[in-house]
Amino acid sequence: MITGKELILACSAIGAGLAMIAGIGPGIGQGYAAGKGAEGVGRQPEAQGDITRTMLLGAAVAETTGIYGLIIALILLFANPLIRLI
Amino acid sequence: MITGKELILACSAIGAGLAMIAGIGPGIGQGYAAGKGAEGVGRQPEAQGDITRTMLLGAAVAETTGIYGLIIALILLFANPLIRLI
Amino acid sequence: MITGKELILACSAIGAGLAMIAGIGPGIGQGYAAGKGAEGVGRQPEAQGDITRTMLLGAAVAETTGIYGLIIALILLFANPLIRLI
Amino acid sequence: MITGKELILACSAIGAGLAMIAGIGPGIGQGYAAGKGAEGVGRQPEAQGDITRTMLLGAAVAETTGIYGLIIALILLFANPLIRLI
Amino acid sequence: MITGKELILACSAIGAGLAMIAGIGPGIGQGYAAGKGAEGVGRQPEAQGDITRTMLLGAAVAETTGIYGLIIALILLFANPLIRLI
Amino acid sequence: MITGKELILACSAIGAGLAMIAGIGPGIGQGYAAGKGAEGVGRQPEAQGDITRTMLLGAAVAETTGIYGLIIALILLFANPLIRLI
Amino acid sequence: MITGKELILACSAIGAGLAMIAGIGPGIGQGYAAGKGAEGVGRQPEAQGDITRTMLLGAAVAETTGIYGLIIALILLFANPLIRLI
Amino acid sequence: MITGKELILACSAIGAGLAMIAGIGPGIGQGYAAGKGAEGVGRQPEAQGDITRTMLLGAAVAETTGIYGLIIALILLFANPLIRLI
Amino acid sequence: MITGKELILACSAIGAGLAMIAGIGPGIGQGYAAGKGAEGVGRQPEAQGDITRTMLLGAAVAETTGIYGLIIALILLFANPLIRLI
Amino acid sequence: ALVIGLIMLFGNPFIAMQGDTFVIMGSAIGAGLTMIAGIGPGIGQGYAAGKAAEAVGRSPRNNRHITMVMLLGQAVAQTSGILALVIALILMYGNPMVSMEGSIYVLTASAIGAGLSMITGIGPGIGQGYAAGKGAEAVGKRPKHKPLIIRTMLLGQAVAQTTGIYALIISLVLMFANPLLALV
Ligand code: NA
Ligand code: NA
Ligand code: NA
Ligand code: NA
Ligand code: NA
Ligand code: NA
Ligand code: NA
Ligand code: NA
Ligand code: NA
Ligand code: NA
Repeated sequence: MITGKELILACSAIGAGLAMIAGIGPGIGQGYAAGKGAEGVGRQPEAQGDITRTMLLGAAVAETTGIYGLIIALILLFANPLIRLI
Repeated sequence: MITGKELILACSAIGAGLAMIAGIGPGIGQGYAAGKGAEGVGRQPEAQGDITRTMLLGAAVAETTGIYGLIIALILLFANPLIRLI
Repeated sequence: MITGKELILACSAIGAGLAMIAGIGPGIGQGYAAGKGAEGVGRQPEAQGDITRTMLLGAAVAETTGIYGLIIALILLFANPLIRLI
Repeated sequence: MITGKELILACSAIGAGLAMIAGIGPGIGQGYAAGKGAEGVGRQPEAQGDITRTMLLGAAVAETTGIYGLIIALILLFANPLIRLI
Repeated sequence: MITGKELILACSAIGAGLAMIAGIGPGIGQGYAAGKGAEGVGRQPEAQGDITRTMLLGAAVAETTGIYGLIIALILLFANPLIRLI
Repeated sequence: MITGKELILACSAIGAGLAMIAGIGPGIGQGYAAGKGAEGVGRQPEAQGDITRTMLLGAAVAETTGIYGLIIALILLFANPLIRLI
Repeated sequence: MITGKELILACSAIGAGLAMIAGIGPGIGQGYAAGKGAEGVGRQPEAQGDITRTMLLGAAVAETTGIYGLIIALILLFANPLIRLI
Repeated sequence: MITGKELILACSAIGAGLAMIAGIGPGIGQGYAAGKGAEGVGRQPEAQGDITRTMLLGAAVAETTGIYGLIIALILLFANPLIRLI
Repeated sequence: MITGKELILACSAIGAGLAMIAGIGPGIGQGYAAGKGAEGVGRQPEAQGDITRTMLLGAAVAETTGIYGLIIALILLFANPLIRLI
Repeated sequence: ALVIGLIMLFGNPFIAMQGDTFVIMGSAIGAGLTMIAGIGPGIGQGYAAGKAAEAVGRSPRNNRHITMVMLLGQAVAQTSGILALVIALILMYGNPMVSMEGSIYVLTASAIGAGLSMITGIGPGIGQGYAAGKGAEAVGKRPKHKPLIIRTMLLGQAVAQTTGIYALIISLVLMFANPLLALV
C-alpha cells in the first residue's frame, strides 16, 4: 500500500527533475556571451580585460535562475517542507 | 491510504518544479545581454559605464518572470494556501 | 479517501506551475531588448535617455503575458473559483 | 468519491495553466520589437515617434494569441461551459 | 462515479488548453515583424505606409494557425462534437 | 462506468489539442517572412509587388504543416475513424 | 468495460496528435526561406526566377519530416497495424 | 480484461508519435539552408549550381535524424519487437 | 502491488532523466561559442590564444547548469535522500 | 497527474499480467522519447548546410574546402542523433531490463527515464552544427587558415558534447547498472 508521505516523496523526485530544466536558459545565454566575448577579444585584444569582465558579470546575472532551480530541487530532496505538513 | 491533503502536497511538489522552468527565459535573455554588453565594451571601452548600467537595468527587468516562478514555487512549498481550503 | 474538492486543489497546484512557464517569453524578449539597449547606448551615448525609455516601454509591453500567467496562478492558489462550482 | 463534475473542474485547472503557455510567444516577439525599437531610436532619434508607433502597433498585433490563451483560461475558470453539458 | 461523458468533457478542457499553445508561434513571428517594421520606419520614414501595410499583411497571414488553435479550443468547449458520438 | 468508445473519444480531444501545437511553426516562420518583407519594401519600394508575391508564396508553403495539424484535429473531432474500429 | 483494443485505439489518437507536432519544424524553416526569398527578390529582381526556384526546392526538402509525421498519424488513424497484432 | 500485449501496443502508439517529433529539427535546419541558398543564388547567380549542390548535400545530412525517428516509429507500428519479449 | 518505496524509486528514475534535459542549454550555448571561436581564429589567427582562452572560459561558465542537472540525477540514483524519509 | 496516471495504470485491478509487460511498455515510450534528440542534429546540420551554401556562393573556388569542413562538422553534430538511435534500438532489441530481477515499477520508470535523458542530445546537435556552419564560413573566407579553423571548431565541439555524454551515461546506468533496484 502506498502512503501519502511516499506519494509526496515520489512527486518531489519528479519536481526536482523538472526544476533543473531551468538550466537550459543560462546554458544557452552564457554560451552566447562566451561566443561574443571570444569574437570581441579577437577584434580588440587590447580590451581583453574589459570584455572578459563584462562577459563574466553578465554571465553571473544569467546564472541566477539556474541557481533558483537548483535550490528548489535541493529543498525538495534534502529539506522537504511538504512532508512536515501532513 | 492516500488522503486528499497528501495528494495536494504531492502535486504541489510537481507544480513547484514546473514553475521553475520559467527560468529558461531570463537565462537566455540575460546571456544575450551579457554578450552584447561584452561586444559593446570591446568596441567602445570609454562607454563601459553606460553600457554596463543599461545591460544590468535591462537584465533586472528580464529577471522578473523568473522571480515570479520562484515565488510561486516557494508559496507552494512553504506557505501552501491550497491545504487551508480543504 | 480523496474528495473531488481535494483533486481540484491538487490539479490547481499543477495548473499554477504550468501557467508560470509563460515567463520564458518575457525573459528572453526583455533580455534581447536589454542587449540591444546596451549596444545602442555604447554607440550613441548621447541618445541614452531615448534608448532606455524605448527599451523600458517595449519591455513593459513584453511583460504582460508573464503577468497574465502570474495572475492565473495566483487565482488558482488564492481565489480558486473552481471549488465554488462543486 | 470523486464526481464527474469535479474531475472536469480539476482538468479545467490544468487546461487553464496550459493555455497560459501561449504567452511565451508575445513575450519573445514583443521583446524583439522592443530591442529593435531601442536600436532604431538610438540611430534615428528624429524618427522616435514613428518608430515607437510602429513598434507598439506591431506589438499589439503580437499580443492577440496571448489574449486568446488568457480568455480560454478565464472561461475555464469563471464561466466553465463544460459542466453545463453533464 | 465518473461517466464516460464526463471523462470526455474533462479531457476536452485539457485539449482546449493544449490547442492554445499554438499561439506561441504568431506571438514570436509577429513580434519579429513588428521589430523589423519599426527598424524600417526609422530608416525610411517616407516608406512608412508601405512598410506598415506589408508588416500587417504578413502578420495577418502569421495569425492563422493561432486562430485555428482558438477555433479548436472553442469547439471543444462550446460545441463539443465528441459527446454526440457516445 | 466508462466504455472503451468513450475513452477513445476522450483521448481524441487530447490528440486534437496536441495536433494544433504544430501551428507554432507557421506562426514563427510566416512572421519572419513578414518582417523580411516589410524590411525589403522599405528598402526597395519599387519592388513591392515582387517582394509581397514571394513573401506570400513562401508563406503559403509554410502554412501546410499547420493545415495538416488542423485536418488531423478535425478528423479526430468530426469524423473519428477510430470508433468505427471497435 | 474497456477492452485492450479500445485502449490501443485511444492511445493511437494521442500518438497521432503527437506526430503532428513535427510540423513545427517545416513551418519555421520554410518561413525563414520565404523571408530570405522575399529579401533576395527585393535586392535582385532580375534573379527572381532563380531565387524562387531555389527557395521552393529547399522548402520541398524541408517539408519531408512534416509529411512523415502526417503519414504516421494517418496510419494510426486509418490503417492501424497495432490492432491486428492482438 | 486488458492483456499485457495490448498495453504494450497502446504504449507503442504513443512512442511512435513521440519519435516523429524529431522532425522539428530537419524542418528548421533545412529551411534555414533553403533560405541561405536562395539568398546566395540571388547574389551570385553564376554559382547557382555549386550553391544548390552544397545546399542539397548539407540538407541530406540534416535529414538523417528525421529518418531515424521515422524508422523507430515504423518498427513500433509494423515490426514491433517488444511484444516478442513478453 | 506497488509499494511506496518502489514508487519513490520509480519516480526518481524519471526525475533523473528530466534533470538531464538541462544539458540542452550548454550544448547549444557552447556550440555557439565554438562557432564564434572558429570564425574569430579565421579572421585574426594571431589572436588565436586569446580567442581560445576566452571561448573556453565562457564555455566553462556555460557548463555549470548542465553539471547541476547531472549532480541532481546522480543524487537521485546513487544517494537517494528521499527513501530515508519514509 | 503523471504519477496518478502511473498508479491508475499499474495499480489497476482490471489489468493483471506478469511484470515484464510493464518494463516493455516503458521501453516503447522510452524508445520514442530518445528520438526527440534528433531535433538537434537536424537544426544544427541544416544551419551548417546554409552557411556552406552561402560560402560556396561567395568563393566558388573554395568549394571543396568548404564542403569538407561542413561535412566534418556535421559528422560531429550527428553523434547525439546516433547515440539516441542506439539507445532506442537497445530498448527495443536488446533490452537488458526485461529479464532483470527487481521491482518492475522501478525498471519501467527507468526505461522512460533513460529515454527522457537522451533528449539532451538536442543541445550538442544544434550547437555543434552552428560551429560547423561558422567553420565552413570561415574556411571559405580564409582557406589558408583551414587547419587552425578546424582545430578551433573541433575543440569547441568537443566541449559542447559533454552534456550529451552525461545524459548517455545516466541513460546507460538506468538500463545496465541501475542502482535503484538494490534499494527496494
Ligand atoms: Na538571472
Ligand atoms: Na520581466
Ligand atoms: Na505582452
Ligand atoms: Na497575434
Ligand atoms: Na499562418
Ligand atoms: Na509547409
Ligand atoms: Na526534410
Ligand atoms: Na542528420
Ligand atoms: Na552556467
Ligand atoms: Na558541454
